[in-house]
Amino acid sequence: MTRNGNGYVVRVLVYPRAEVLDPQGRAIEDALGRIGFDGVERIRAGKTFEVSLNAASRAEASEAIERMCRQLLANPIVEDYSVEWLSR
Amino acid sequence: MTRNGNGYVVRVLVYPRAEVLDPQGRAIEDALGRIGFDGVERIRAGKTFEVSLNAASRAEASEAIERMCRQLLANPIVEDYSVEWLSR
Amino acid sequence: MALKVKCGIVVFPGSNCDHDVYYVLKRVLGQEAVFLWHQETSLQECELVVLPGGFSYGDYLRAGSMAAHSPIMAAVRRHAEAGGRVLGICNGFQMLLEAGLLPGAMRRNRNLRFLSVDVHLRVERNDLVYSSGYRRGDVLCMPIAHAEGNYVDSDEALDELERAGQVVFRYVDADGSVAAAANLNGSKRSIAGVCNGDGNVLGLMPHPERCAEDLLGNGDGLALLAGAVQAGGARVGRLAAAAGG
Amino acid sequence: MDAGLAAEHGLTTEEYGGLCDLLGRVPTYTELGIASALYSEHCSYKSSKIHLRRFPTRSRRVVHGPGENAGVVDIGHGWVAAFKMESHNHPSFIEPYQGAATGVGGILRDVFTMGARPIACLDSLRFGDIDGERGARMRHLVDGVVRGIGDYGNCVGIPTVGGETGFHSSYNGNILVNAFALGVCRRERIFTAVASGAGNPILYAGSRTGRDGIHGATMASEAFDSESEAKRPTVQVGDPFTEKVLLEASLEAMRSGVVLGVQDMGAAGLTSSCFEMAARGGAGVDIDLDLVPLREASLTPYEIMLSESQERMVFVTQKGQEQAVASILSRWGLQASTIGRVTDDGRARLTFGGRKVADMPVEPLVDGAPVYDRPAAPPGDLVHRQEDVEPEAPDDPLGALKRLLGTPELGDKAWIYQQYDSTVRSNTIVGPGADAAVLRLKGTPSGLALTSDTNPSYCWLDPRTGGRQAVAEAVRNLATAGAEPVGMTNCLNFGSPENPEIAWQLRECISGMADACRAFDVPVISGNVSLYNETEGEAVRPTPTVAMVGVIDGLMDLGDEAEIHRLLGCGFWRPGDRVLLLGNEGDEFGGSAYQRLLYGVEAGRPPAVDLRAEAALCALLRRARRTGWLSGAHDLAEGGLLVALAECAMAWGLGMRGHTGTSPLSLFSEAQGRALVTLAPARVDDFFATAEEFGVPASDLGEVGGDRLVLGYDGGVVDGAIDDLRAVWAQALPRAVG
Ligand SMILES: Nc1ncnc2c1ncn2[C@@H]1O[C@H](COP(=O)(O)OP(=O)(O)O)[C@@H](O)[C@H]1O
Ligand SMILES: [Mg+2]
Repeated sequence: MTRNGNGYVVRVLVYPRAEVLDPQGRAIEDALGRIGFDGVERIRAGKTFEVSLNAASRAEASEAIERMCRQLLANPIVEDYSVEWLSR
Repeated sequence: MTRNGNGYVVRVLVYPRAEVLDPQGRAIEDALGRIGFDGVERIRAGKTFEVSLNAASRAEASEAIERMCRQLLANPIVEDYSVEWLSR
Repeated sequence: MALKVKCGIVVFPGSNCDHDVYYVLKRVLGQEAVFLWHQETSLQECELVVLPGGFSYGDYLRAGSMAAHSPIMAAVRRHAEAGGRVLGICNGFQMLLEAGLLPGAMRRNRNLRFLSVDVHLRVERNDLVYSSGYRRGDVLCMPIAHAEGNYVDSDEALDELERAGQVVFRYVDADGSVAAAANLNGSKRSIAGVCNGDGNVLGLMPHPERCAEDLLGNGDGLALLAGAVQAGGARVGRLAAAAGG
Repeated sequence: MDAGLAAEHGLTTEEYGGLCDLLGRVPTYTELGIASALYSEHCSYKSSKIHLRRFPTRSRRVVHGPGENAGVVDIGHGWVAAFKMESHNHPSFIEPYQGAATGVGGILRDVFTMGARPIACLDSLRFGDIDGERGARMRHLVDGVVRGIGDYGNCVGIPTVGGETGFHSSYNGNILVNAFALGVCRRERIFTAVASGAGNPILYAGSRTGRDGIHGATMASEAFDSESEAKRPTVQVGDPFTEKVLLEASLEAMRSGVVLGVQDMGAAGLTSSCFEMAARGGAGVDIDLDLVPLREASLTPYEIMLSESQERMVFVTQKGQEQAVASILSRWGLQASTIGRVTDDGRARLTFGGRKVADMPVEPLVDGAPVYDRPAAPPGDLVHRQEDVEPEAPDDPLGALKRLLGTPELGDKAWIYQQYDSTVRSNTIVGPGADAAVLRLKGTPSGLALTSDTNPSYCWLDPRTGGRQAVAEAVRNLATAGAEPVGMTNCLNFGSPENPEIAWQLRECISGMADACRAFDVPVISGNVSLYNETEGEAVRPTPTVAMVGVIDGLMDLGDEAEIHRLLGCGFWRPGDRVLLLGNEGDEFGGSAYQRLLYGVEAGRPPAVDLRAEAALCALLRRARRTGWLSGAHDLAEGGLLVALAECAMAWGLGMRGHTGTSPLSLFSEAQGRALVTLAPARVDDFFATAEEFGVPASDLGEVGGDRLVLGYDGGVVDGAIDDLRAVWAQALPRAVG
């Protein structure tokens, strides 16, 4: 990382909200059943983003991540997101 | 969980392989740049699955998860996957 | 000759129905039509702004999500708030949702596949400029072509939407009845198109611009676009009739 | 550097020796890579060139024949159409979604590099067995290919308006994915991929270069074997969004007047684009590989030259105009980098890290690739293959019809084409599901008709007849829409030409196609050859896919504007219309759907193709269209008369009642040169008179109406409810792909 500040790597997980039907998860459950995986109880299918970013501090990085999740990465009407720190 | 055996919850993360083009990641990087997030160095965009399954043992669950990743959840030709245990 | 209405069609990188709308507005309806570039901040005094279909920025995140942040969207928002007409078709509808100019969100189609077929729509209210060329209850045929047209919102929000009469088009069968089999993408309450509270912003998934000429075998969409450019004040006004009807 | 390494690159000892002679020294590693790509079957056509020369390539309409990125024909009113078809068979077998997607991307670039705006795509697909347990992998391939084609074309916004889909066990190890694209532009705006003017800059635009598909061209020139896995290059991932902006930016740049030549990077990437562009201009190029935008810093010059990363283009501009092009590109979010200059000494000089890594003569490498006249011999079992097997007469023709309609081969293809946007660009009058797709051409009174056809079983039984049939069927399909054929492209999918039987198939198929092209006066303006479609010695059925384009001059002459889309389709829609059968009857069952799909018999001689009779039929169809007599027309193809009638009935859910004097077996004959037409009763007499004038036999089968298909024949009657037929037909494919 060349800029000023520190590099952080953050994982964002975006899943359909619990009350919203998850057609993709259902489809995968069905497909797994068809090919013989009978122990599967439930699948939730979501998106993940690994974000590498530069920020002056972890607090600032955290604030930026929250904003980008709300503004772009997740749609609050249908999705929930969570953030995990992969570095520092 | 009603069946015999134990319940496990596993998270599968699927990302484009490093050497493969990731148009989605690039597009999101650009979009974040356009809306003013200038600290973002890189985004990898992937899929995630939260799998709840029943198995006689963790070893068996693990084996089933590996198989389902290879057969259905990930496309080994263009994607890498990793598995994280959320329960037990 | 009637006064021409100036129409602006916003071009985003990845828009691909921009020319189709332009053709109908300009050549079929004889209006003044211009393309507006997504990076502009002025609408060049257009009375009608159309957000066309396509795959803005490839729709690589959620359909319409990246375009919703384009510079021109601030101007579109102001235009809408001032009562100006804004029509979002397909990807344009998705952008209006992502930008919060219309309520709700889209998920992937129920069968997780792109769907390119003709569907039937029922006109739920005809007191908007856009639907004034139809009668309430009319059953129209229009093509859809999308992978994310599965409209959703919370039950309370949907109740409110219905109560306020903001559902303008619903997917129905050929007889005009709501039926699961006719709701191909799986939209909540078979919703195909909604408007804002004032009725000046309309979004719909089907493509009226692809069925606005007899030569293409279907003219059902023409009245919608003709309505959108119909003369008269830009402000539509909140219409109580819808709630009553 | 030695001959062993050359062999690993697919060069023969002679080819390697020739290369050393040409350079006057041993090649560098980068040079070896470049030469092997240019000499590959895929780029050099070394095994097919000698046969391809048989195709007629000229007509008064042809503006550019084979040799350009796409062929160009004049379609009237100041417009030209550029079109081409390409295979993406190998990549699609390895990774169906990306393989098929990038196939569409490649063919679109071939069209818009000509300055033409793409307005339509077709896809011709062949899969293996999809039924049962063993079909799981094939179903996965079908799903991936269809999604890949759809997602790419849909995103770029080019409608897929037709195509074909076939199934046969010979494709179990090698599926075929052939993509066609057509673009239009004003005649004076057509572009060619030429590098000219010493000192002019060469610009690179689009995606960065990665390790994708290195050796793609050589791989497409080899059969699959157990080692293919290990040699697998990084899979090319399509980025349709970049394609779309590249398309818009390129067309804008070409219109701006500062661009001299444009070429996309297709097979063999930067190598073929630079060499071919230079060769066309009789020029040379100096390229600094350090200036090529890379995805990973560690790429070697060899890799940079051979990468097949998608969505990349090179532009040659006027000196000093780099900035003008760059600013157009940047408006669309694309970067342009000047990577070199045109020279006038006919050599390609590449430097990397300040060192020269290649210095080769352009012309001899591009045009001087070896040409082989490979030994050809008919297959040893040909006589046996062509022995007629007496077909069994059906005890229940309706049952046989239903079984045929219920096969994926003859079933409804809507499951596929509903995943493709077929109406974007608002030109589609007749979309997928008819004999030919029909588009209006905005700003003119004309329409364009498109079709893609081939019958691999016929070609396997008798490649020459099969080749003739493919062309004849395409012309016939266009004629049902009233369109005059103006040009043809093709994709020749065969096994290894090093096998004399395959070389023979190739030669014979081409001869048959060329004969037919001459008979119908249709020039071949572009095409593609895909050889080595075989696995463990098992070759695909010879599959010469023909895609043909026709012009309908005066759409409005055909009938009432609001009815044109129905008139041009191939269904019954107006009760009371008469249904006429045109063409000679005859019992022909070799390679027929009836024998293959119901009895597992693929034997005998394919139906004879009488080119004169076909031409007369097509001329009659066009004439009848133009006079506005016809309310519909449908050619008889796979499955024969009864299947064709059922298709007409299912189209709008309107049946017919009629009679034919033939035997029940004849209902399934695939005798060629036949079509159904419908017309108002008042037109029938005129039509019969005209048919006689054209020398085309015609008979009145009956009347359109009702919700059943009722057809009496010698000894009985077929009487089926359309709803029942439709249920079987519509479910055939969804059920099979499950
Ligand atoms: N892969 C495909 N993509 C688009 N359209 C297809 C595809 N396969 C078949 N179709 C359409 O389905 C219809 C039936 O195909 P086919 O039986 O091959 O037609 P024909 O025998 O008239 O050439 C045609 O209209 C064709 O365009
Ligand atoms: Mg046909």
